[in-house]
Amino acid sequence: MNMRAILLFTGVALLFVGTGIIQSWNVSLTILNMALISAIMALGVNMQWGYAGLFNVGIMGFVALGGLGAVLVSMPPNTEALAAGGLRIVAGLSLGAATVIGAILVFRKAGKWRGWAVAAVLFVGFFAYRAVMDPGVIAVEAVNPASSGNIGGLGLPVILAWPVGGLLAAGAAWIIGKTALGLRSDYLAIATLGIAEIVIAMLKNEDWLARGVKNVIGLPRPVPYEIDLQNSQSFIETVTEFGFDPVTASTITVKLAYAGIFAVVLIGLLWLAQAALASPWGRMMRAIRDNEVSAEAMGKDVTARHLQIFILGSAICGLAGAMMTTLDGQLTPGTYQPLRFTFLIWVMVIVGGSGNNFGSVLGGFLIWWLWVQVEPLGALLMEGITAGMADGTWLKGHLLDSVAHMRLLTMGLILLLVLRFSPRGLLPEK
Amino acid sequence: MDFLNALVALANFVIVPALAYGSQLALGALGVTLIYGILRFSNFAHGDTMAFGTMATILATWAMQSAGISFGVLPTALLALPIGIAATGLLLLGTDRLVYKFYRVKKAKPVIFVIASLGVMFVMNGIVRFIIGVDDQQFADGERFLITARDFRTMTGLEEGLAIKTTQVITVAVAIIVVAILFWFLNKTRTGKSMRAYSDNEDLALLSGINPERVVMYTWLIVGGLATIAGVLYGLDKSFKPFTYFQLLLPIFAAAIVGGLGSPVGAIAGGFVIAFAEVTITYPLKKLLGYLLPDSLAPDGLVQLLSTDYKFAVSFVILIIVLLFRPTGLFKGKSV
Amino acid sequence: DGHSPVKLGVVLGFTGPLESLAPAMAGGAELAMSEVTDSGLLLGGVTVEPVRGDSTCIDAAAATSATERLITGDGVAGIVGADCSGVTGAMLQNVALPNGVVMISPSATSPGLSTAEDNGLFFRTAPSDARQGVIIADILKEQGIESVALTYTNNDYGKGLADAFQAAFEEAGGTVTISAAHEDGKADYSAEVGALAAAGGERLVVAGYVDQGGSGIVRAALDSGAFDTFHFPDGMISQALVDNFGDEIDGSSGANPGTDSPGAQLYQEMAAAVDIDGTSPFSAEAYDAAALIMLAMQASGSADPSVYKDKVMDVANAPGEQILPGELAKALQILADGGEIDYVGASAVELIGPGESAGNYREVGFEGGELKVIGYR
Amino acid sequence: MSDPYQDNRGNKDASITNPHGRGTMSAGTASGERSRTQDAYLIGDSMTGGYGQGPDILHDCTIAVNKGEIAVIVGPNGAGKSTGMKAVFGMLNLRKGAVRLDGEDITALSPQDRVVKGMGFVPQTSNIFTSMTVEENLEMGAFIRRDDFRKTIEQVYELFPILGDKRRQAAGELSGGQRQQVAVGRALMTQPKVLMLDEPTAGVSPIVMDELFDRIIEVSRTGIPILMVEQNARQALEIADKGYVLVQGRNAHTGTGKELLADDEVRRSFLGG
Amino acid sequence: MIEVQDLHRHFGGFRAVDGASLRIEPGSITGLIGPNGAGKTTLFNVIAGVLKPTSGRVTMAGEDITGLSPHVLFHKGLLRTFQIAHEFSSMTCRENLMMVPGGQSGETLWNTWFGRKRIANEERALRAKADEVLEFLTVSHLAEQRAGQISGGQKKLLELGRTMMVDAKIVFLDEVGAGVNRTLLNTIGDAIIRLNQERNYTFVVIEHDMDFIGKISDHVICMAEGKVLAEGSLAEIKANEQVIEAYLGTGLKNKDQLEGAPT
Ligand SMILES: Nc1ncnc2c1ncn2[C@@H]1O[C@H](COP(=O)(O)OP(=O)(O)OP(=O)(O)O)[C@@H](O)[C@H]1O
Ligand SMILES: Nc1ncnc2c1ncn2[C@@H]1O[C@H](COP(=O)(O)OP(=O)(O)OP(=O)(O)O)[C@@H](O)[C@H]1O
Ligand SMILES: [Mg+2]
Ligand SMILES: [Mg+2]
Repeated sequence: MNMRAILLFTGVALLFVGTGIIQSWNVSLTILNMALISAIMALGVNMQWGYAGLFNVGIMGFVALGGLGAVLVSMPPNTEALAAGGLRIVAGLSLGAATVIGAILVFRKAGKWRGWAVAAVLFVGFFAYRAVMDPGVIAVEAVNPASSGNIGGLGLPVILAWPVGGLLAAGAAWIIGKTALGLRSDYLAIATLGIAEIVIAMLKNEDWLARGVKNVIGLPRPVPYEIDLQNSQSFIETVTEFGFDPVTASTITVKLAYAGIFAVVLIGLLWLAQAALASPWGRMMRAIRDNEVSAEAMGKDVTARHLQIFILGSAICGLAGAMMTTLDGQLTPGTYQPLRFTFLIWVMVIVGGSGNNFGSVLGGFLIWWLWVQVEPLGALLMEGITAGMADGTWLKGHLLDSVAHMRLLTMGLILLLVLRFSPRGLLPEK
Repeated sequence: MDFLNALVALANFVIVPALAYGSQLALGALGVTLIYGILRFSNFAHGDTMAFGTMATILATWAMQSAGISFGVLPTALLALPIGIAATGLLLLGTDRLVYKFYRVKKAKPVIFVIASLGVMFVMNGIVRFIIGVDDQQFADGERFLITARDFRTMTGLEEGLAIKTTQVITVAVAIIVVAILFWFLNKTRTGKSMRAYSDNEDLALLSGINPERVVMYTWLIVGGLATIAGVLYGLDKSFKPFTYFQLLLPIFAAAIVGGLGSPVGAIAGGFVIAFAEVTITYPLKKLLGYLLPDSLAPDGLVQLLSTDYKFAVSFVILIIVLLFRPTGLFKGKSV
Repeated sequence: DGHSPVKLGVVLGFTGPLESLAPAMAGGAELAMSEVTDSGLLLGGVTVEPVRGDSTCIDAAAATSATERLITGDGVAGIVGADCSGVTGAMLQNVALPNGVVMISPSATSPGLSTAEDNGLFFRTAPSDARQGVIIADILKEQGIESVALTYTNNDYGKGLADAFQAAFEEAGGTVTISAAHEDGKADYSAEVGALAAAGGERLVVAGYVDQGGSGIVRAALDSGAFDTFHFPDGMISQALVDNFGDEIDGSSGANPGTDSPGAQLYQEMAAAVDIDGTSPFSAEAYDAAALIMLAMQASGSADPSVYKDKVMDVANAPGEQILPGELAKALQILADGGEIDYVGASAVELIGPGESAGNYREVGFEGGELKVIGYR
Repeated sequence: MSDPYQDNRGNKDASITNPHGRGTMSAGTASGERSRTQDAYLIGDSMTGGYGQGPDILHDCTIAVNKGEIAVIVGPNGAGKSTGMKAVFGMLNLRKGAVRLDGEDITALSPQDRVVKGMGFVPQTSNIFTSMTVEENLEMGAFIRRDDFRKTIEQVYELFPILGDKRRQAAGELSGGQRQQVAVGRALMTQPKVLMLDEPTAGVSPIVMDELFDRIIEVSRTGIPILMVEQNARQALEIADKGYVLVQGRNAHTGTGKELLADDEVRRSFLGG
Repeated sequence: MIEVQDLHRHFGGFRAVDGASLRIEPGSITGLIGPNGAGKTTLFNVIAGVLKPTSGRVTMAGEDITGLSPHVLFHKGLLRTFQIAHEFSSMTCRENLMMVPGGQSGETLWNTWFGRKRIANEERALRAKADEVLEFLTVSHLAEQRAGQISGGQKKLLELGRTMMVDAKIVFLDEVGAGVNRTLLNTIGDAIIRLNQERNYTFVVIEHDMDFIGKISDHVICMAEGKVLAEGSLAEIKANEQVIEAYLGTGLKNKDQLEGAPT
C-alpha cells in the first residue's frame, strides 16, 4: 500500500462518513454492507482477469448459484414435497447426469458414426430424463404452491451456506472450464455469458428447486433480528444508558454485525489473495498471462492453471452471492440482470485497477457507493439545472419528470471521467 | 391437404416470424461486427444507439405526419429514415470525438474501449429516456398486412392461415439490400477497401496514405445507418421501447458471435441461427404431427422439446455448441 | 411540532423493466398527497411532501439502500411501494420492519407476501393473485369457454396469477392447453405465440403487463392469426390496450379491481387534469395507498407509523362514510371531527386478512374498439 | 512503454476485443533547432530525439541518400537503426535536427503527408495486408494516387513475376519471401520518389535474399534512392553505395559499402568478423 | 535422442510437413535448413507438442512422445525457443529465469499460505542460479530490467538462458539469428557450443545463415516441401545440387553489372 492507495481509501472512507453525517448512519452502513460484498465479487473477477487474463462475463450466473446455495442450505426442508416427488427428482437428475456422461464416453470412443451415436444417446436420454423427472417435479410443485411448492433446504445455519454457495459456483466453473478452457481462453467469455443466462433461466423456471420467480423469502439470518433487539429488555437498557434510541440502535447494531462478518471474510480473502500473488504461484500466473505459449513451453500446465484460477474466482463470486442473498433475506431470480451483476462488477474491477487486489476492493467500495448515491446526486444535479427556469414551463416539468434517468447517466459520466484520467484504474498494478 | 396445412402452420408460426426476427438481429449484429472488425472493440452501447436512431426517426415521422406527409401503403417512418440516420450519425461522430478518439490517439488497449462503451451506454440510455420517455411508442402506419391469416384461409380454403405483414417483407427486403450494398461497398469501392485495409493493419494503412480518421468516420456513419435501420425496422414490426432495445443487445451479440465476430456474412447467418433456434426448439409439434400422422397416432401432449421459458437459454446452448465445433464462429470471424 | 411537513416515500421502479408504469403510479400517489396538503386539514394543517426513491424493480440491494435513505435519512413516515414483489420483500424485511415504518404496496401481488412477517406494517391495495385467478375462471366459464391457452409474464405476479387461474379453471372443469411464460422486455415473442397457437384454445389469457411483453404477445398473436380473442387480467387493462389494438380485440374479456362505485371514473378525470394516465395499471392503487396512509394518520392523530399502522384497516373498511377520490378533504374533516370513514377510493379498497385488498373486480368486455364495463364481482 | 493506455499487462481476449491489426505507430513532433550540414536527395540531418516522453534514442544522427543510390544502415541490436528510419518518416519526437526531401524541409510533416510527398516505407514487421489479395495490397499502395495505376501494377508484376501468378491469393497465405516481395511492390505502387526498407531480408532463405537484393538493385537503377537497414550486413554493404554504422544512436562510421567492408574494426565489431 | 518417423502435419489441404523422417543423435548440434515455408517451424511445433501431428511418430530416447503437451515434454527435458522471441515482457529478466524450473513448491497455492518458510529458502537458491545464468550470458546488468524493454538480440540471449535454468536434454532453437547482429550471433554461437560441451545438451538449430551453421554445427538437415531433402555435413549439403536450386541459390545476378555501373 503506497501513499496513493492510502489517500484513495481515506477518500472513500470519507464518502461513507459523509453519507453517515448528511443522510444517516443507517444508509451509510447499508451501502457499506453491499459494498463489502461487491468488493469480494470484484476480488474474484480480478483474480480471473487481473491474474490470468480470463474474461468472465458470466459473473451473474455464479452469484446466482451462490444464492441458490444459501437457500438449499438454510431453508427448512419441505418433507411433504420431498415425500411426494423427491425420489423421482433424484432419479431424474441422476439419469440426466448419466446421459451426459454416456454421451461424452461415446464421443471419446471415436468412430465413424460417433456423431449419430452421441445424438442417439442424448435423444433417448433426454426423453427418459423427462419421463422420470417431470412427474416428480409436478408432484413437488403441487404441494402448497402459493407459499412453498419446492423441496426446501437442509435447515442448517446460513453461514454454512456461504462456502456451499462457493462450492456450487465452483462446480459450475469446473464444468465450463472443462469444456471451454481446453479450447482457447477467448471463448470462455462467450461460454460464461451463455452459462449465466442458462443458470438464471433454470432458477427462474425450475420451481421445485427454489420456487422460481415466485421467490424464496424469509431466509434465516446469522445476526439477530432488529425487532427482537427492540423487544429485548437488556438491549434497550444498554442502549438507553448510552443515550441512543432503541430503534436506531437496533438497526445499526444489526448492520454493524453484518459488516463485521463481511469484513472478516473480505480481509481473509484479501490476505489469501495477496499471499498467493506475491509468491512463485503469482509469478507463474503473471508469466502465463504475459505469454501463454511460452509459459506452456516452460513446463507450466496452462490449461490446469486457468482452470484452477477460474474455479477459484468463480467460487469467490458464488460465496459473495450467497452472502448477498443472506443479506437480502431472500432469493429473487428475476432480479439477476447482466447489467447489475456482470457489467457493474466489471466496472469496479477496471475502475479500481485490474491486477491489483486492493484496487478491486477500492473499486467495489467506490462504484457501489456511486451506484446507490447517483440517484440523489442526479436529482440534485437536475434541480440545479432547472433552478433558473420558470415554474410550470414544459421543459422544467419534463426535466424534473426525467430525473430518475439521471441515475444511469451520472454513472456513465463518472465512469468515463475515471477512465479518462486514470486509465489503468485508480490503483494500478505496479 | 393435411400436408399443406402442416406446411402453412409451420410457415406462419416458425418460418415467417423467424425470418423477420432473424433479419432484425442480423442488421443489429452487422453493426456490432463492423465496430469489432474495424474499430476493434465490442460496443456495448449498440442497443442504445439503435434506440436513439429509432427515436430520432419517430420524432421525424411524427413531424411528417402532422405535416400531412405520408408514404402511401408503406410506413411514413421509411421516409423519415434518412433524418434518423443523419441524427444518429452525428451522435456517433460526437461520441467518437468526445470519448473514443482520445483513447485511439493514445493507442489504448481494446478493453479500455469496451469499458468506455459501457459508460457511453449508460449516458445514451439516459439521453433517450430524457427525450422520448420510457413508454411504448407505436409509429407504424400504412398498410399493415400483405395478407392476413383470415384472407389466406378464405382464399385457399385451408384450415391454417398464413399472415404476412408488410413490415416483415420490408424487413427482409431491406436486410438483403443493405447487406448487398455493404458487401459491394467493402469489397469493390476504394473507401471500402481502405476500411478493410485499416482493419487489417493500421500502421500499414497509414503508410499507404489512408487517413485513419476518415476510416473511423465512415465506420461510425455506416454503423449509425445500420443501427437506425435495424432499430426502425424492429420498431415498425413490434414497437419502440427504450428498455427493450437495451435488452436486444444480448441476442445481437449472440448472433454476431455465432456467426464469427468481425465477419459480415457471419452476422447475417448468426442472426438467423439465433432466431430460428429460439422459435423452433420451443415449438410444440402437436399440431404438425396431428396433420401429418394418421389420427390414431396423433399425439395427446404438446410434444414440446423445451418450454418457451428456456428459449433464451436455448440460443446460448446452440451458441456454445457451435463454438465447441467451430471455435471462431460459423464464418471464421476476425476482421472485416 | 405539528406543522413541519410530513414526508412520505414513493419507492417505485423508475428505472428498469417497469419504468414505463412507474411515472403514472408515482403521479397517482403524489396526487393524493397534494390533495391532502391543499386541504390543510391533516393533523391540524401539516403539509405532505413526497420523496421518491428508485426501487429499480430488480435490484434488491439498490432498493434497500434507497429505502434506507428515505427512512433514516429523510425520515419519511410511510412508504408507498414498492412495485415488484421481489424488492418489496427485501425492503420490508431489511428496512421498513426494523425501523417500524408502514409500507403500502400498490402492485405487489405475490401470495408469498401474505404470509411474510410484517408486524402489522405492510399492506397492499392490490389484491393477492389467488383471488383474481378464481375471478377469471368464473368469467370464462360463464362465457362458456372450455379451453384456453395461458401465457404469463415470468415474475411472481404473472406466475402466481397463472398458477391460481389454472387451478381454479381446471377445478371448474376447463382445460388450460398450455401455460407458457414470457419474459418482459424481450425482443421477440414469435416462439411463445408459436407454442400457444400450436397448443390452441378458444381464448388466450394474457397474465402480463400492457406496456411490456403482454402487448407484444397480443400483437404477435393477432398478426399471425393465432388468436382473435383474449382475456386480460389487471396488468393489461388500461387505455393503452384500447389505443394499441382498437377493434382488433373485439370480443375479448377482462377484469380488474373495481366496484360499481364511480371512484375509478372520478380518479381518471382527476388524473387527466394533471396529465397523468389514470388508466395505467396500478396508478389508481397507488393513489389509494397514499390516501390510506394519510387517512390513518388523521384517524390516529399521529404521523408516527407505530401509532397509525393500527388505523389503516379501520379507515379502509366499513363502517363509516364512503370516501371517493377527490374527497380526501371531506374524509380528513370527518376523522378530525371524530367520525368514521370507509375509504373506497379509486380502486374500491377493501382490506382483508393480513392487510390486503379483498379484490372487488370489474368485469369488462371489448366491443367496437371500446372498453365496456359489463358488471362487478 | 510507460503509457498507461497502451499497457494491458498481457490481458488479451479476442472475443470482446479485436487486437488484430491494431497500430503502434504514431506521428512524432519536431521542436527545437534545425541544422543544415549537408545536402542530399533525402536527408535526416543531425537528428536527436526519442519516443514519446522517453529518453533520446538518436543523438545527432545523420542519414542521407541520393538519387540512384543505395544507402545501408548497419549496427548492433538496439542501436537505433529502425528508430532512425522512423525519425526520417516522422514518427519520432525530434528535439533537434531536420529532415529534408529534395531540398524541401519536411521536418514538421506528419507521416501521411510524407507518403503524399512521395516517400515509400516498408517496415520491419507486419508489412502486408494479410487478409487482402495480392492485387488489393498493391491497390492499397496506390491509394493516394488519383491517376490510372494499372500500368504500375503491371510493372510490379513484371518486376516480381510470382506476384502476377498469385494476384488473387490472400497475401497472408504466401511464404515469407513472397511476402517481402509484396511489401516492396506495395511501396513501389506509390511511385515513390524514395524507398525505405527496414530489414527486408530478415528470416528469408539465401536464395530469396539474393532475389530480393537483385530486385532492389533494379529498382535503384530506375533512379529511385533506397535507404535500407540490414543485419545481413556483408551482402548488403556489397551492393551499397553508402553505408552507415550506427552505435547507440550515433553515427559511428560512415563510408562507401566497400570502405566499411574493408575496415577491420567495423568488420570485427559489427559484421561478425 | 529424437527420432521422427514419417511425420505428417496438414493444414486443411496443405501439407506443411509431408512425411518427414529424421534422427537426432545425442550430444550433437544439428542444423536444420530449408527454404521459407519448407515446414521447419511446423516440424518443431509438432515435436514440441504445440501442434498435433496428422500422422506419424516421434520418439525421444526410445519413448513415444507423439502428441504430448509442451509442458509435459518440458519436464522430460525437451526445451525450445521461438522464432519470434517469447519473453514474459512485463517481468524482469531475472524473474523470466526464475519462473522456469518446474516443481517449485511455491507454485502450489496451499504452500503460498502455509509453507512460506520453505518457499523463501527455495527462492534464494533459484535467485542465485538465475544470477549465475545471467552472468554466463554476459547480461548481469539486465537482471532488474523488464524483459519487454531489452533489445532484440538480448531477448534471444534470454531465450537461451531459460534453457539453462534446468537440466535440459535437448534444446530446439528456431532462428536465433534472424535480425540479430552478426557479432552478437557469434557470442550466442559460443554459448551454444559451451552448453553442448560442458553440459552435454543436444541442439537442433534452424538457421538461414550458413556461416553460423558452419560455426556451430557438425550435421545439417535440409528440408523442402515438408520432406527431408538432404542430410550430411555442411560441405556436403552446400554441394548438393537440389539444395542449391531450392535453397542456397547461386548469388546475385545483378552484382556483376553493379560493379561496372557508375556509383
Ligand atoms: N516504441 C518504442 N518506445 C520506446 N523505446 C523504444 C521503442 N522502440 C524501440 N525503442 C528503444 O529504442 C532503442 C533502439 O531501438 P531500434 O528498434 O531502433 O533498434 P534497432 O537498431 O532497429 O535494433 P534491431 O536490429 O534489433 O532491430 C532500443 O533501446 C529500444 O529499446
Ligand atoms: N496455421 C497454419 N495454417 C495454414 N498454413 C500454415 C499454418 N502454419 C504454417 N502454415 C504453412 O505451412 C508451411 C510451413 O510453414 P513453416 O512455418 O513450418 O515454415 P518454415 O520452414 O519454418 O519457414 P521459415 O523459414 O520462413 O520460417 C508454410 O507454407 C505456411 O504457410
Ligand atoms: Mg530494427
Ligand atoms: Mg520458421
